[in-house]
Parts: sequence; structure tokens; C-alpha cells
Amino acid sequence: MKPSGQQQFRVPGRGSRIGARSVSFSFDGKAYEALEGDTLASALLANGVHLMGRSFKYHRPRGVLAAGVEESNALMQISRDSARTTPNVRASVQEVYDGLQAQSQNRFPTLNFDIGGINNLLSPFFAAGFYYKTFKWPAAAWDKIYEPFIRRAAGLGQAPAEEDPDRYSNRFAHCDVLIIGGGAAGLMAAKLATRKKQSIIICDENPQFGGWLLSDTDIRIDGKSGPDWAAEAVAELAAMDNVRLLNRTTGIGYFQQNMMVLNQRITEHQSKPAPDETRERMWQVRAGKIIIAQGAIERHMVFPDNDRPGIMQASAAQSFLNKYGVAVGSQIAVYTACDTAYAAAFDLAEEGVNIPIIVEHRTDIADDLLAQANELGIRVITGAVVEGTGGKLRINSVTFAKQNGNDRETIDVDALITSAGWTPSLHLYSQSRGKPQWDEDTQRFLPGESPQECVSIGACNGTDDLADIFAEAAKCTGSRATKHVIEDDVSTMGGLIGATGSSADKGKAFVDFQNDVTAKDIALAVREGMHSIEHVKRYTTNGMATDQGKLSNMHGLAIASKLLKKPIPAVGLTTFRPPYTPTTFGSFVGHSRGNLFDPTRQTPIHAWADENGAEFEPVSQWQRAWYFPRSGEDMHQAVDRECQTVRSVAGVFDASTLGKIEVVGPDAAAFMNIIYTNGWDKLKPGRAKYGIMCREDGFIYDDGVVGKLSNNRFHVTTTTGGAPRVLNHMEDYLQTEFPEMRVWLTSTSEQWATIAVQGPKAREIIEPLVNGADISNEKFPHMSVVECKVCGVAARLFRISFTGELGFEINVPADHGRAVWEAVWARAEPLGACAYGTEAMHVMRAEKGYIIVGQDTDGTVTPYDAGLSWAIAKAKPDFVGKRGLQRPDLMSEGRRQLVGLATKDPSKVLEEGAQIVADPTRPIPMKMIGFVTSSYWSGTLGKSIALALIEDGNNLIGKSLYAPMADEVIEVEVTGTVFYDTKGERLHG
Amino acid sequence: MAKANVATRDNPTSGNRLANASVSIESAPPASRISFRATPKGAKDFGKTLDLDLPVKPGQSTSKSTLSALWIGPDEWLIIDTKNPIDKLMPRRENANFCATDISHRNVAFIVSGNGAENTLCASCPRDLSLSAFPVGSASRTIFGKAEVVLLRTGKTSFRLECWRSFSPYVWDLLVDGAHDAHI
Amino acid sequence: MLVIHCPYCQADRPELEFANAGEAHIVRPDNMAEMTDAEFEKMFFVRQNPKGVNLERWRHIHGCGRFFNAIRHTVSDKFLKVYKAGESRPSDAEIAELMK
Amino acid sequence: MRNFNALNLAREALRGHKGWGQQWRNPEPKKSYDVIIVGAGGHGLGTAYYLAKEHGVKNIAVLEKGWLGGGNTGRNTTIIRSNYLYDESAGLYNHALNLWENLSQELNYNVMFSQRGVMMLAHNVHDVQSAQRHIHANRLNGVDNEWLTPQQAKDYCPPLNISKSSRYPVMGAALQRRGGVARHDAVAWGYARQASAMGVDIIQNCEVTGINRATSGEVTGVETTKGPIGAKQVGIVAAGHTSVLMEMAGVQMPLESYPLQALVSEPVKPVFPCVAMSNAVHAYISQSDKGELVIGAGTDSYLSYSQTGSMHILQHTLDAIIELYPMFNRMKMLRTWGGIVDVTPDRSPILAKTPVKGLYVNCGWGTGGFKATPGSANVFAHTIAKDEPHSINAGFTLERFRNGRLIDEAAAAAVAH
Repeated sequence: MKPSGQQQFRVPGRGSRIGARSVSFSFDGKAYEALEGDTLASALLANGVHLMGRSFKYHRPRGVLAAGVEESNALMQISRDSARTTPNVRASVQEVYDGLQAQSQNRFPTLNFDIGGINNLLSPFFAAGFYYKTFKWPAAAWDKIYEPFIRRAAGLGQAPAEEDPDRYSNRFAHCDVLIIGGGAAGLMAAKLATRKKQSIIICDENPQFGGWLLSDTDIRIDGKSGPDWAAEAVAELAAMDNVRLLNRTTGIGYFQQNMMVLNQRITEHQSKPAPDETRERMWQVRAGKIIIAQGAIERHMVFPDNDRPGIMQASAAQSFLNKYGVAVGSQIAVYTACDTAYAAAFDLAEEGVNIPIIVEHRTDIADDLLAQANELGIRVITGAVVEGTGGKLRINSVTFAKQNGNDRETIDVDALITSAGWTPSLHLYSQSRGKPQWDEDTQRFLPGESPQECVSIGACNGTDDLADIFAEAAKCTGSRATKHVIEDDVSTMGGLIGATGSSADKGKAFVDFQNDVTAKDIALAVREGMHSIEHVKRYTTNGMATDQGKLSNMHGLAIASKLLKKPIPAVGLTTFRPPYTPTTFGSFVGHSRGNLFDPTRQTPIHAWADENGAEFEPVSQWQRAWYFPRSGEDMHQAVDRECQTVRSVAGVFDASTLGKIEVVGPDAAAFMNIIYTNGWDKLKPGRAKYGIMCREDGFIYDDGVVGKLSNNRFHVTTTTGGAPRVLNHMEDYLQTEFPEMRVWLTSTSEQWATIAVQGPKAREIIEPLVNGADISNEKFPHMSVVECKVCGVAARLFRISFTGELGFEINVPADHGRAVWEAVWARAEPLGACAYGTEAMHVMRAEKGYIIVGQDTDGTVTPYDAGLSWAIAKAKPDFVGKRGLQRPDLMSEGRRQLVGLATKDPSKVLEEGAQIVADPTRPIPMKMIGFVTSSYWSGTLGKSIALALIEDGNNLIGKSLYAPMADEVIEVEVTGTVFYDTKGERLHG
Repeated sequence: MAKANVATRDNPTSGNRLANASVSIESAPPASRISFRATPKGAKDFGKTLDLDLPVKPGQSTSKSTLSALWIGPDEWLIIDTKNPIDKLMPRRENANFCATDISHRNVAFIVSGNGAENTLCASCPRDLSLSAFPVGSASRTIFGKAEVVLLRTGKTSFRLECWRSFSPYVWDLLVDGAHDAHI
Repeated sequence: MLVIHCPYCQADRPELEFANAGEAHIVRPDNMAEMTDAEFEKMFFVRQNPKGVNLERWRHIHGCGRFFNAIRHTVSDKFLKVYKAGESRPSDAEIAELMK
Repeated sequence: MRNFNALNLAREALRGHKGWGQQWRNPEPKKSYDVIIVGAGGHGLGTAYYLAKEHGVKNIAVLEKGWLGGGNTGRNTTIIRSNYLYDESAGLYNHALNLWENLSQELNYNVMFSQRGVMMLAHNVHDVQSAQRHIHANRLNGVDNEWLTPQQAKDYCPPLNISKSSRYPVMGAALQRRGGVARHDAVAWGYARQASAMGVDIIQNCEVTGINRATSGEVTGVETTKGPIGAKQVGIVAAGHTSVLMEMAGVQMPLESYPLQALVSEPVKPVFPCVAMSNAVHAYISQSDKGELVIGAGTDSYLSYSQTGSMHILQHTLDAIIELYPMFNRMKMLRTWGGIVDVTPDRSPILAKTPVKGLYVNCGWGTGGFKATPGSANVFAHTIAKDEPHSINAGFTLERFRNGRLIDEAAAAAVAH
């Protein structure tokens, strides 16, 4: 044997998975050698390292249990660098690469000496659900002492502290047949399905296809060894156009209508992945048919102290030997209730490993197994139980006896392998909403009917014999059965669920290793009235660890069933939830990070605003120019300047984000009459009108100016954020309530760039740019629209104002938006005009009492409340919202109504959202009668202005009210909503 | 009358271009586009004007020279002309049987071509875009990531993808991300 | 993600192209304004919300743009039938037949 | 019933915990009861508890078609807060919060209410305005809620990305320090244990299949899978299944049931100290005492009773989480699950009498029912016992959908511009 640390447990000549090249890695800072193809677990075992982790609650020393995804002890933190660090990686799955760095978790200061291990001594206190029973008194101690203590103990590994630099991707795929699992069953199904010329995807979670065939060295299929047969099948499939083979790819979730989600890991095994290589890819596969060939998972035996490092599944020991050429010990005892453990023992014995004892739980086993054991010099004791084990950081002895307690014996070992039989993997079947059926004969759940187009074959369907599996593969693909010569197939007879001996009463017999759930904990839960398996699970946390009960569920169920004296199906099976194995958030997110989290929409004029120093504000998906600070200006000063410039000279504003809808057809006006509260019959072509839209419930939904271009054509504008839902709302009425109307709706929001020019010099600025229209005050009064040319481009020009000043809005095709804007700017700037942003726009419209839907109204405000009763055509027989507006509460007196507020101290600017009360001296909870919707400093007026929704506001004009703030009470006077140019003369200037 | 420099059309992804071993993506030159809504009769009439029958079967397109007509919905077509100005396409007069709206500037197009074109699109589009499900000439409005797009398969390995102009930087970035994995 | 057969496109399309639009066959009467409060409540707020067969509306919003009706089972989420807007509500007998 | 305390726990530790009895009885149903509560979730069990404790009702049964606490009580993300805008909501949820603060002691069952603070992020000017409106209203209603700058938000929640260049930059946050999380199962179990001790029969695996009424209209009992059971009063507290049950009494409800998904990550060492939610970037997150990141977001868009949701909802939820906390991209999803939530048109609950005499309903909590559990149960018990609502739930009527007097928190947070 080699010196320690030099792969002294490597078995030469064995190992279907490993190569000859050696790689180095480190574990807890110590360097080790491994072979290419090793997993982290096999590599550590090759070096004689069994202690790989600590348990969650008791901090018990733990070694690897499994050679696959069901591992729940050997979880490690793997780091490539400070950002690429991943907690809770299963050592049994992680492939070793050159330079891999692994750290053990949940221990302090070291894995060998962990202070948290004191919990193990206190474990009698920490029984299932203990925290529900204590830490309640004194109540104050909860926040200060108990809770911080509990929270500090949380978790296993460390979350990364930096943003993940790696790339993830997504792929939608469609195929005729999707096969999950590339073992014997899956590969055979794929081979047969290809003959039907169907498109096929077959995936396997492991690096290599072959499943159990890679771990079983005895079996011969048509004269070939398992690994050889699998390799040939893969080569055959890979050569076909209609087959996609995905290794390192796990079927993680079965969703509706045969959508299976696959997680493919691409770089996790690479020593130095290319910097922009995709780390993981999510496949969302819609398949005509899904063949589930997930296999089965071996159960451990539940007996006292069954968790010491060096104790593992028999199948794991067999895999470590046959896939990786690693003997998991030199003195290995076996504890089993299933034939498969014998194959593991025999393989190990054939390599010269000493197998001192097979402790067989069953009383009767097949003669040929006994004979072969005898031949290899292995002692078998039947009808026996393991009563306990010895050792601290690794098992060093095992104590066993006959089931009646006789013939107790303790022997020295350095490993113990166990098998309680196999649990078919029903995860994906269950996720497809299939109902697993209990099979009393074999004491296991099996797939029942399939509610979707799927079929389970092989070990996950309870079919263990290879010849039968091949027959199933033929049947599920609609193929004729093929003939095969199969030799030395392994027997899977036997099995046991639940605890052995008196473990449910004595000692710590672990059911769920990671969460430290023992058979006693389950008994306690049952004793306390937890009679549903869901209660048992939640009370004890059995099955809630990172393996999601792959090892523990059946044992927990059996223990509860026995104590409840109820058959297993009556106790219930917990539901399987996606994902099958833990899956990175990154692979779900895929491309949708950073810029691609959500589209960022920018107007055609955005770049100009950016170049001219604008600050931007996000409005739904849009970025809008907020204000244009000049050097030294803060937001306040910039906005003040912009407002005053507009009012005294003019300003240019990018209104392109406004929604625009073209409403066209012979019945367009009739349709507008339905959708808007206003009347549209009298509006003449060339004129525009402000429109209000409600939902059926009578609350304001959206607003905007509508221009009538011709008898059949309206140019409708909506709020920026409202555009998509307004169009949907209109389409809904048009298609489903008024399909007989000849009207068509088209979104033109992005066809047009919209440039607002507002202020006394607005006409002077644009007049020379306009061709084909007389825009004089007489010919083109306020609320007009004309199709003309601006800067030589076909344009829709509106005479319209949201500032209260003389104003125009120029709509030009978007690709010309910036050029036209620059032409306007070239005229505007020399005249002393400015570019202004949304904030100045907000101030100026508030000075005029123009509302912003969504700010001065919310979904509880009617047009009447908002002071817009003039916009309701009461004589119309019908419009959307007419009936809703007649409901008692909407007609009641004293509703909140939009009014203006003037602070008694004009320099005081109210906070938007500030609540208004009539009597601020009342105790809390204080009666609130309204709140401030908009509030600004008006530089033009030299005082603050505000709009507010106030109960019975219209009748309170002139009265004093109060805004109680955290540190003061602000007195206000209720006013009308128009603060500036109350007669509205400037509009017509 | 003052004139701005409006001779060229400009959009946020004008001139964008990317090619790798599997796929090439480029921003298409500006085009003229009409959102055409019509009754069956209106569609027939307009087909005569255009000298191109509008497709009547769901998901199909017709084309002739630089002009294509894409079936979008039962009363909706997207007319694209990659050469002629919009004035030449737009119907002269309004008609009770149809409605034509100029949306030339609303959309931006990308040409995605190469053996990896389908894979590039399938990174973000949930539709089955295999040749059998979406043969050459197929057209459809669909979803691409979080943006709505119109897809037209112009060849076995080439697609035209149209989106609204403010979505084009997002769609471009998403295409580039998809192109990265196009060889798989 | 569901697969939904659009009766206008006459093809299966991914759910991401659609928007659910609530219960189907809620009639907006011509004489809306004369409804009682109770009738308005029923039309606007009260919903069948069945555990079983649901008659509902979808819009193929990122496809052909059409609203249409569907019969779907709310436990299995399976679609039993889709039909165009304006087509009359299938009879209970027809729905029972679809359930088989 | 043994008292749950450290001394008894220590005593039991020495003898293998053999002395603990059943936390609740599992009786067969009697022929009739004074009050039957349908639904043994937190709200239903709590209702029974308060009926027995505060109103002296002796003869109560809680019927549950599955196992107690198995519905939304055991399927939610356990967030507790009361910083609602409207007086009605603030009153109801703050009543609940006050009860939460003493619930472990009251029930002699540690529900692990952890007041780690609930932070609601603002990402645009509209969010800021809305948050300020809440803060001001909360202050005058006696509900704690305070404004944090982006840096203060980051200090309170270090994983938060407050970079100005992110797609949805954080412009600030509203923080309710009294808010937090609790151990959801323990709430159901704690109420069940005390209710059972006071004589309430909790009958699991007993599905209600009909509601019996006298010819004069009033409720006389229910039909169940365990036979008919008489009752003078019946309270329906069945979340997503309310429509189905109320239909049995001939009452059609303004409710729709949607699948709501949540997920947890693998457990990691403490990294996320509070609860954080965002409406604009739609997702919420906290870290459980086991170390799992607990994450939720919106519902699917269609009615469903299937308790499973769509892949793209999970994706959008995680997109949002990674936008806000990019460091979690390599974390792994451990488990996802779905519940069925019942949603009213104004997204506020109904806690009220019904048109049927003797029939009461507590429903419509949407995605936010857990936080209200003790308050809802407490006032619903009052409503049944007195046959009239408590002042706190007086506004949460069924009639509001007729007269238009809605309590629409979501509409108040309208998004437009």
C-alpha cells in the first residue's frame, strides 16, 4: 500500500471512468492528486479521506454516502476565484479538474475539530421541534439572544459575495421524443426510437452515458461489457442527425403539456474554461413524448450510529471501485437486506479487500450468493442486525448480533457498506402530476397512470431485469422487441424500509443525514400527533435537506407507518417538487441579466438629450429626459430655469414616449363614443380634444389628447405607461363587444417622434420649418391638428399645450426625429429658448391644474372627483364606465375631490403623499381626509403649489387644513386647482 | 423653408453587424412598412393595387421582388417593401373595407442567417422554428425574450426579424447572446 | 408554460404569446345604464371560478391579436376546446362530452 | 396538555422525550356543533381558538379536507407587515401585528416571529411618491414605516445592488422595522394545540361536500366525507377553495383562484438579514432560520386549482431577484412549490357575514393572508360570535362590490404617467 495522501486506495486496472492523466486539487487547503475522470469524492477516497463534512444540526463528522446526486453529507464549497464560489456542491457529482479548490462547510475552526460539535452532546435537548417548545420567555430575549443564536447557526456553505461573472444561456427546443436518463433503458429506447425517424433528445445527468452499466463489471450484453455496450450505443446515436445527446444534463422539472426543463452543465468539470464559455444552459423542451428512465436510488440501512465517515451505500462502494478504481477501505463490513450489496462485496473481495462480515438482515437468501461468499472466504450472518458502530472521525468498529440479540460481536473495520434496497425515482413522474401507486409485494411506490404523454421505463418503473428493461424500451417506442443475450445480470432481490432492530427507540439511527433526523425524531413527531407524512416531514425536517429526501423519504414513511399502525399509502407520500436536483438561479435567469433584464426604451431624441447633459428618469420601460442641468445647477435650479424660460421665451420637450393609437374606420367616431367619456360626434376634422377613459367601474383609466385627422381617422394619444393596456382595452371592446363596428386600431407610438415646442415664441421657432399649413393663430387655433411637412418630412402638427402656454407638438416619423429636433433646436436656442424635461413639464402643468393620471388620480378616482365632469357626455346612452359611475359610493357626497392647496408659509413645499387632516390635535390614529398628489416649488409664481385629493374638497375652498409631518404641522388653505393664468389667455397667444 | 438633414433614416441599431462561424446578424436597411387591416374584400382590392396577393392562410407570406406581405392576423397584414418609398405603397384613398397605416419607422429589422440562425432565435423565442414547423415563407408575430417581434423565414437558414424601434437595442443584445451558443 | 391552440392561427402556440382575459360569456347588455347595482356587481365582479371546467377568454396578444374563448379544466389545466369570439357558448352536454 | 418550556424540555431530554403527548386530538366528528369552521389553516384554527377563548363558545369543530396547516398556511413566504395605506387595511393588519408580537407566549408555542424588518424598494419617481404616501398615512395611523435612502437601504440589507447603472436603480425604500417573518407551520400547530386543549374538535381528512340549509334559508350544517354534521353557524375559511364551498350554499363570490409559486434556495450561512420586496422589479426575498433564501413573486395569469405553476413565472421571479441581488446568481434553487390563492376584485379580503343566515366567510387574501392570520382569526371569531363584524373588519364586506366602496390598495398604487 502507498503512503497516505498518494492515492493509496487506488486499485490499478479498475475504473471505467478514469483516465491515466493525473490532476491535482486541494481540500481544506491540503493538496491531493487524482486521476482525470474522478469525482471529488472518489479522489478523496482514493487518498483515504473519508471525513468530508459536518451535519447541519449536531455537527457530526460525516463522510460520503453515495456516488450520485443523492449525496447529502459530502457537500463542499468550490471556488475558482472570489466571485466564482459555489456552496453545497456534492463531492460525489463534482468532477475533479486540475487546480480545483474545495473547502468543507459548517465547521469552525476545522473539519477535524469543530466547536459546533458540542451540539451533538446537547442533542437530547435538540429533538425534533425543540424550538417550538422553548425560547419564549422572557419575550424580550427572543430578539436579543435566542433568535440571533438560531440564525447564526443557519446554513451550510457561504453565498457568493460578488456578482457572478459567468455566462448562462437558454434554449427552447422541440422534439418528438425526449428521454431522461441514458442508462441501459434510456439508451435502448433511443436506439429503437431513431428507427421511427423521430427527432430525439436524450440526456443524462452524468458525464458519460451508461448509468449503472458503468458500475457493474460482470454483466454482458450480446457478449459486450456494460461500458462497451453503452459506448457503442452512444456512438451509434451520435452519428444520427435526428438525435441530440446531452450529457451532464439533468431533467429538473416536468411542467404542463409535456414541457421538460433540462439543466446542462458545461464548464463545471473544466480546469480553465474559456472566459466567455457558457457555464450552464437551460433547455426548455416541448416533447411529443417523454420517456422517463431515471433509474432507482439505493437506500441506506437505518441503525444506531449509521452516520460515521466510512459508512456508505453498497452501490456507492461498487461505483467507486468499478468506475473510479477506488477501494473505499481495506476492512469493509457489509450490512444489507438486498442482494445487490453482495455484488459490491464480491467485486471488492476480488480486488483483495478484506470483507470480514456480511451482516444480512434477511433470514433467507439465495444459495448461490452464499456459495459465492463462501468461495471468496466471506462470512455471512443472516437474520442479523448492526447494533452500532465505533470511531470518531471515521468508523473503526461495527457491532452486530442476531435479531434476537444473541451472538453479539464487535469487529474492527475501516468501512461499512449498506443496502436496504432500491427506491424507484418517481420525481419526474410525480411532477407530471402522476399519482404513484403502492406495490405491496415489492414494498415500493411505482408509477401509475400517466396524465401526460409520458412513460416510465427501467428501474424507475420497478423493472430491474435487463431483459425486461429492453422489452419495455421496445414497447414504449412502438418497436418490435429485439433479441439480446444477457449474462450475469445482477439480482435486486430484497429490501427493507424503516429502521432496523430497536433503532426507533435507541441511539441515533439517522434517517436524514444532512438534517440530523433520526428514527427517534420521527417517533417523537408521531407521538406528538403528527399523523400525516407532511406533518412528520415539516416537524422533523426529514426529507427537506438538499437531497430533498432521495435517501430519507421512504424510511421516514415506513417508520411513521409502523408507529401509526397504518399502511404506508394511508400515511401518504410527500409530493415531489421541481427541481430534481438543486439548480443555479443563473440557469433559470439565463440571458435576462443586466441590460437584458428588461428592455430599456429610448426615444429617437434620447442621444441628443444625453449629449446635452440631461438627467433621465425611468417611466415604465422608458427613459425620459428629466431635466437639463447647466454647469453648477442642481435639479431645483435647473427646473426653475426651465420653467421660467418656457413661460418667458419657449422650451422644447421630447414627448415621444406618449402612446399613440390610430383609430380608423367608418365607425371610428362611434367607437370613440363608447371608449371615452366625452362625446366625439361634433369634433371636426382638423380639431383636437382632450379625452378621458374609464374602465367599466367608472374610475379614470387613462387620458390624452385626440386629434381628428379625417372623418374616419383619429390620432389618439395615451399616457406613456398606459399605451399597451389602453390598446388592449380598446381591442377587447372592439373585438368582443362591438365586433360589428368597422374600426381598426394600430399602435403608432413608435412611428412618431413627438417634439413639443411651448412658450410665447413657439410659433416663431417653428413657423419657418413648417410647410403646407398655415399655423397662424386664426387659421390654426388652440386644439388644432394638421398634416403637413416639417423640415420637409411628412408630419402631424398639433396646436396643443400641457404648459398653459402657446404650444405645438410636432410628430415626425421616428427615424427623422433627431434631425427635426436639431432643426427646431437650431431655431430655438438663438432665441433664448431651452430644452426642458419631465420635471419642468410636471411643474408647469400643475401650475395650470392639469392632472397626471396615475399621480393626481389613482384607481379610485372618478372623472367627477378629478374635476373633469365637463369631460363626461352625460347625454350619451352608453360609454364604458357610465353604469359604474352610478354606483352608490361613487355618487355619494363628500368623496375625495381634487383641489389646490396653498401653504400658509408660501416658501414651504409640501411633500407629495403628505396626508391632510382637519384637526391635527387629535390622537393617533388620526382621521385623514386626503393627501397631496402633486407638489412643487413654482419659480414663476414665487411660491409653493400643490394639488390634493380632499374629502368634500370642492366645498372646503378657502378653509384651512393641516399636513401633520413627522416634525411639524403645516397649515394649508384649500384653493382651486389653477394657480397660473387662471383665465387661460396665454394658450391663445 | 428650413430643411433638416433628413435624407437618411436613422435608428438605434443602424449598421449593427455581427458574424461568427455559425450565424450572421445584421441590421436591415430602412424599409417602407404598412400595417394593413382589412375585410377580405379590402385585402383582395389592395392585393390588386400592389400586384401581390395578400396571403390568406395563417402564418404565411407572399412576396415579389422587394415587396412582401405577411399574414399577421385574420384581418391584419404587415407589408414590407425594402426599396420603394412609402408613398408608392400607401393606398391613395381611404376605403371602408380597409385601413392602411404607415409604420415604416415603427419597426426595425434584423437579418439572421447561417446554419446557427435557428439556434440563435431559439435562445429567446419559445416557438418551434424547425423547418417542418416553420417552413420557408412562414411569418408570424411572436415573442422574443421580453419583446414582441415579427419573424419571417426567408430561407432555409435565414430569417428577417422585425421589432419596434425602441426595443431594437434589447433585441440586438439578445440576438448576440443567442449567437454565442448558435453552434450547439 | 401552456400550449394553446389559437383558433384563428389554427395552430398550437406557446403561452408566452397569449394573455388571459378572464371569464368568457359575460354579456355586456346594450342597456348598461339601466342595470341594477346587483346586476352590475354580477357582471363586473362575481366570477364562476370553477374547480373543473372553466370557460375563459384568451387573447393571442403577441400573435394574431385576436380574442377567443377556451374551455379548460382548472385542475389538470388541459384545454378541452377553443373557439372564436362571438361563437355561442357550448352546451353543457357538449362540455360533458369533451370531459370524457 | 404539557406546558412547553425549557424546564420541561430538559426534563424530557433526560428520558428520551417519552412524556410528550399529542399536540392535538384526532377525534371523530360529533353529530353536531354550535360552530363549524371549514378549513384548518392558520385563519380557521385561529378562529376556533378565539371563539373558544374570547367568546366562550364551547362546541366547535374545524373540518379539514387534507391535513391541518396544509394549504396556504404551509405554502407561503411568511412575510408579516402592516404598512398598508388605507385605514381599513392598516387597522386590520396592525391588529394582526400586535397579536403576532405576543403570539408565542399566548399560544405557549414558539412561532418564531422574527421582527427583522420589511423593506419595500422604490425604483422610480412614482414608487417614491407612493412610498411617501404610505409613510405619511402610516404615521397618522400609528403604524411604523420609515424612508431609507439607497445607501441606508444598502446598510440595512447589504446584498442589495444600489448601483445607479442597474436596469432598475434603487431610489430608496420604505422600511417597517416591526415587520418580519414567522415559522408558518408553527402558527397552525400552535393554534391547533390550544384550540384542541379547549375542546375544539379538529377533524382532518374530512372534506365538506355540501352545505345544508333549512327551508327558511339558514344554515343547519354540512355534508362531509365523514357524513353529515349539524351546526348553527358555519364559517368558511378555505382560501382558494372558497368559491367552490360557497357555491354549495348558493352564493356566488367575487373571487378568482390563481396558482402562486414560491421557491427556496439551498441553505447558506446568514447573508440576508431582512425581508425585501419590490413591486417594480417584482419579487420578494428573505432568509429562513435554516439558511434558505425564501423567494416569491406573482401568480400565474389564469385560474387554476392545480398547485403547480409555469416555468416562466419562476424565471421572471429569479430574473428580478438577480437584478436586485446579482451575487445570488450561483445560488441553487432547492425546491419550488405552488399554492392556490383567492383574489377579490380589489385584492382586499372579505371577512364578513353572507346573505345566508349562519354562514360567514373569510377569504380573498390573495398573496398576503399569512401576515393577517391572528388578526383575521380574532375579528372573524368576533363576527361569528356576535353575528356582526368587529369595527376592525366592518369595511371588509361582500356588499362593497355592490355599492362600490372598495378597499383597493393596488389601485391606490396605480402605475401610469
